Amino acid sequence: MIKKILVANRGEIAVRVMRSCREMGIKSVAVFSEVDRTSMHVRYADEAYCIGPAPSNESYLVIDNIIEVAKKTKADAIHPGYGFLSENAEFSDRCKREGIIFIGPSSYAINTMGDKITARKTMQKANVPVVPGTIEPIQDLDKAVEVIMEIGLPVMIKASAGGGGKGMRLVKYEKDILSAVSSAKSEAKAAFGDDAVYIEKYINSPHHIEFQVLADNHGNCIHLFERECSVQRRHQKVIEETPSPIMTPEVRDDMGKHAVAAAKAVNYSGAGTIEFIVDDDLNYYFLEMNTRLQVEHPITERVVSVDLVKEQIKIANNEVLSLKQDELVQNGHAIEARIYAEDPDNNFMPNPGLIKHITEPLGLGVRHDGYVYEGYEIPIHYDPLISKLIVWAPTRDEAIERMKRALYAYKITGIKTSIPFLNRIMDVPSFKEGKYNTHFIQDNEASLMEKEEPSQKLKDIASIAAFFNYLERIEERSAPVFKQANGSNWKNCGRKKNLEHL
Amino acid sequence: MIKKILVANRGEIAVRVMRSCREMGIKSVAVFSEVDRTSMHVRYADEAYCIGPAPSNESYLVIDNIIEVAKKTKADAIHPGYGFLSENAEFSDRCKREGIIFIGPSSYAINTMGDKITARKTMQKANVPVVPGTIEPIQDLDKAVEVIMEIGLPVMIKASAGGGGKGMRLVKYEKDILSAVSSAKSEAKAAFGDDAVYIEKYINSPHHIEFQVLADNHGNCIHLFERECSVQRRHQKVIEETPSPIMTPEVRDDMGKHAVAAAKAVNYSGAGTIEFIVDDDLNYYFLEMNTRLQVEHPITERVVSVDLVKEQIKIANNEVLSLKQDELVQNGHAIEARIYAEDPDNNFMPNPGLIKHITEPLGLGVRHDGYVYEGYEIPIHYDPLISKLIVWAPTRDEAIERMKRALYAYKITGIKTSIPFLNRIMDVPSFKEGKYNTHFIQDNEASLMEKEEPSQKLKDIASIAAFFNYLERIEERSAPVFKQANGSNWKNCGRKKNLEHL
Amino acid sequence: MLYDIKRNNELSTIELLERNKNKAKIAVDDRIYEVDIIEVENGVYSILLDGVSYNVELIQTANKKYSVNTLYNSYDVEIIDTETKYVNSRKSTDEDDAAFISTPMPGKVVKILVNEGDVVKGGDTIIIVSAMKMESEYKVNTDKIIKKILVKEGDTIEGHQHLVLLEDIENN
Amino acid sequence: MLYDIKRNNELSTIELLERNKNKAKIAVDDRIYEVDIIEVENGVYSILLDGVSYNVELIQTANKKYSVNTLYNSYDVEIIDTETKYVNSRKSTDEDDAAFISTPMPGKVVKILVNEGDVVKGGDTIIIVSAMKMESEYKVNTDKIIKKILVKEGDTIEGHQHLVLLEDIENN
Repeated sequence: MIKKILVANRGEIAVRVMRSCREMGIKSVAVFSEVDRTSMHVRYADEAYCIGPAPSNESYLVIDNIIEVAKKTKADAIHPGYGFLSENAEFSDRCKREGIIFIGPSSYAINTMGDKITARKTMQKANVPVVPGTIEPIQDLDKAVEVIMEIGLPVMIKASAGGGGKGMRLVKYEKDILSAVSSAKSEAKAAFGDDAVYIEKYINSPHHIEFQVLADNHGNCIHLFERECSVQRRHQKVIEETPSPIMTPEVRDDMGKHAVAAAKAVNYSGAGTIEFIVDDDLNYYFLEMNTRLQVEHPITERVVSVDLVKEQIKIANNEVLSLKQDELVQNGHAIEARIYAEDPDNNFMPNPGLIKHITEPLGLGVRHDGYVYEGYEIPIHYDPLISKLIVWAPTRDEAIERMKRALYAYKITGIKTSIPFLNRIMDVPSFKEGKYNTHFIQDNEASLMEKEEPSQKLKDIASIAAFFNYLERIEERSAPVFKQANGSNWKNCGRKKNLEHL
Repeated sequence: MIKKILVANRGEIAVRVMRSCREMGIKSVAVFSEVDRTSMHVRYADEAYCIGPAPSNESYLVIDNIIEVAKKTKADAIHPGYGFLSENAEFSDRCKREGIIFIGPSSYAINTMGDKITARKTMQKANVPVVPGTIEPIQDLDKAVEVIMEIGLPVMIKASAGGGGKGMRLVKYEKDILSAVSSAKSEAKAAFGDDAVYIEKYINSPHHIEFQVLADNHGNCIHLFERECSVQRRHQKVIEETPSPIMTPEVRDDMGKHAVAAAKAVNYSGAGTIEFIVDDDLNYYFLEMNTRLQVEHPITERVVSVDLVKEQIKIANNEVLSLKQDELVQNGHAIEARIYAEDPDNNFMPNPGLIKHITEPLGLGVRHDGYVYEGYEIPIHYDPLISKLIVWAPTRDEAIERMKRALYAYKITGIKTSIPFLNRIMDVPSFKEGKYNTHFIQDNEASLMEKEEPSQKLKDIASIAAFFNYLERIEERSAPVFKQANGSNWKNCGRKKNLEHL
Repeated sequence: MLYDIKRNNELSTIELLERNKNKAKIAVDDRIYEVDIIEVENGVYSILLDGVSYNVELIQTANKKYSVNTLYNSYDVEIIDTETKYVNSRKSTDEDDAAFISTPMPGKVVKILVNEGDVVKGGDTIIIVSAMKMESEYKVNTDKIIKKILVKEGDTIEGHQHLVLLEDIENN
Repeated sequence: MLYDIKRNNELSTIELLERNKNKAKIAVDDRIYEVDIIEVENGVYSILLDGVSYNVELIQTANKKYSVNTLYNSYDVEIIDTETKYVNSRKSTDEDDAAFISTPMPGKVVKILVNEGDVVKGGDTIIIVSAMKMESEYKVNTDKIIKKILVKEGDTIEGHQHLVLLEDIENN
């Protein structure tokens, strides 16, 4: 039985994992970099240990340091969250060797799904549809032209070891094939030390739809339906929802079976996600598998009524899955919006800094998974995700209205965030109609970037507030009395008073 | 179509109603007393108007002032929330006369259900079981003895116009009957100006279970299952949950039908609650009807997947109920804990004051309906309810664990709250087993009031924190530099710096 | 420097032995603690002691006096430095016999049942205060003389405000 | 007293005409507003104007300078009092020609691609700064001389910190 879990992560996901630990009566151990001493996961955990300097390759990615803390604290298991070491096969293996349960799949599953060509081959063998193209690395440039013309243009050249758009080329014309393949190979070599590339048919107006799967160590594997993740900016997901507005019950059923087949093909254990690329006619193809918890897992939790972290822990505990495929249903509609510390008006420049004030949205149908607090300084070293806002309603239309209401009430000052941008997405007609694909943000750039010119009155109100504050400060200087009347300024004044009387 | 709603209330319920308005695209108008200028409902509303001084009988209860604001702002409708004017028949009538929609039932329904003897008679005629006893006021003292001995001791003497335990007497022995009836009558006369009392059989180990109903203006009436409200302290509900742990499907079905019959008997329109008293053998009796939204409505919303305020507004809009009885199901388990500004260690003394710091619980399965914020001063004039914590989980056990996790993370400083007391309730065996009745708090007073002696280490940590703060203040005084490092103290220092440089 | 510290009327000594930024070695009586302590929010400290994570909230109730909340407990802590000792030594004779009626919370004076100069008996109700729709009666435990009434009916009062000054009967 | 106020480079006058606690009559240019304005949280104002409820958040970015957020918009507002006018009149000749490269957000200097004294062309990248796993290149728009480099590679920088001092070529 797992009694203590080390969470090898930070930010909202570390806190989220610890919440489920607490509900299960499991102690949690936080690890933190030097710059993260004040981070919420350190405050929330039962125990916390520093594992190195701020850069993640000197702390959150140092396997030895994490294992050392796990042994010192006698943690039974390690939860890697997402990112960092979550898809690191060596870490999975190392945990096993040290007798610590890794809450995630075996190194075999991670490796097989981590190499795209191997994954494509494995899927093809398991009869899971893959995007038409090659399943062996391209060796011969002349052969490449032949193969590509057989598949039919346009195609994508992709690095086998790839990710993040590196070593990737879209080819529309025959004349560009040779140069595209060579440049993709050399970029792949530079980025991943491996120049293997393969070819995939390019899907027009693609939708990104993924299926959540859960598999135990006893041969049981189920899917928990889909998540629609097509609202992306530069391959970064912005909004996710479930159910997908373009899905039909028949296709859902088919895709779910293929997702389960994909997981079974690598003897998967734990929670994982099968990503599919889907065209407008609902033809779908395996894209890749994420062998970890996803950022967007809460929308599935809400609609399917399941706590995915608890399921992960139970599976790691060697328990038999208690969820049965034919008992699972999707209830209502959930949408997640990712709140990033970035400036949408300034090319989405990251915007770390000090949180001066925060008002979190509350009430019916709103879940908020975050980790920042007033007075917290978001460090410059990590991912800009501040929090995730998840809303639920019986219908998609109502969920959109609820998301707008929650975004309206969500206020963070001190840094710029993506909140205004997210709000504008909710107003775009093609989003409201559920008719969008991965080109959505690009196609709607004009309206997403447009800001309404505020009225003269609103502009003057901004000036009046600043002016009033200026006047009150002058007043305070000339008569520094302790304002008790309505509680504003209590922090300043309390402290000021103390300093005077000390 | 309702386009603008005046919310004739304050606190968490005013904000909660306005949230649903916002999701429906309906403008909200707040009214506030002089002491409530900084209250959240004023900040959240689209418009806000002052209606008088702090005491509620000079502001929130003054019908003329509220109607005046409604007319000035051209509000189509008024939502009364709970408390204040929500069960005031005169207010319902006045709205109708003024051509403003009252979001609640007619004065007929309010009056019929407001007088307990009339309600008992009406229920009996509608074949809804009432507690055995008299349905006419007791006139003759000698007759009273006869009737009581017929019903069988023990009995309760209750004031017809009563409420809040006034004019109420428990009689266990025949010799006490005469004095109990006379004293109940004189207390009723003093409290309500009406000495009518009636007799009810006293139910041993009673459970308080209520049914939510919704009725439209077209003759449709449904129930949304039960809420178990037996955890009470001095007739004040503390914890509510749904489903009730003692309920069976058969009894639920029967009680639901009787709840609908009760509502139909007064031509009910809108959201209402039928309260039943239930004994250990699941015999149940009509107790009273609350002709308004209840404090604890969110647990029903969560388990039945419905927004009750939106349903109220749609009914007021003369729409036909879209919910169908046979399509409604209860999904999972929800628990609500009421967070009061009161000191559980000091006889639950009310504890208004300045909120110095607040950390709200977040994450999976947690809903939080509140209205206070950092720097807000809770006024002394109104109800001590700060917020409601509502958790949901697939099972009751998991919901209890989740509530404990949420209470653990919920921190308010500056005032005392009921949070530690609520946490102890979750640990009482009879609560965990779901075996409790309205005597629960009384029966478990010892363990609910007991505080574990903290370890020497924990006590020293408290001293160390205070000492460290003292040392830092001395340091600051001798070297008042602007700490930038980790963001703590930014508020003080920012302001301090400004004062110096101004 | 060694300080005295009072926690819920329990007296200890406390001393900072070493400090390097947020790492400190502190002795409470003869118990030595090596803590990692940092103020993360205003008045909220995160403390790591032997790896265990504690969250402590402070409210300063007066100069050098704190109300301290740990997870499930609340303490009154006072730092007694030389200045405090000096002040205490001077005022002790002066105010020791003074006794006031006060309320722990803000509210409104509903009714005052006594007049200045009245002799009241133990158990007598002196004043009724309401807050949040609840009325509380404040009584004396033993026989007293009402020396001075400092508020009037209808007044809004702060928590811990002196309402009525009492005097022991033996003193007269 | 009449003040100048600058909102996103737009200049207005502003004057407090009357005030009674949180009720104020304020003129912005020739527009008169009767507002009910109160600071509800630190830096957060609730304003009622003709019954409409507005929430405005202020961050003081410098003395007499604010970043002001209304629901969907953000403004830079500066109060120009006589002191500011005087200071401005004195320093205007001094710093006008100075141009610095700086970033809007905190981060870390990854690479500096120039040396002091270099002549660079419009479009050339001068410095690369990373924050939150994203690298941003900072370029010059027109030909410049690198007068002084104020940071080195690996340095952690604040937002708006001066990184590189540039000089126009015509000036030499």
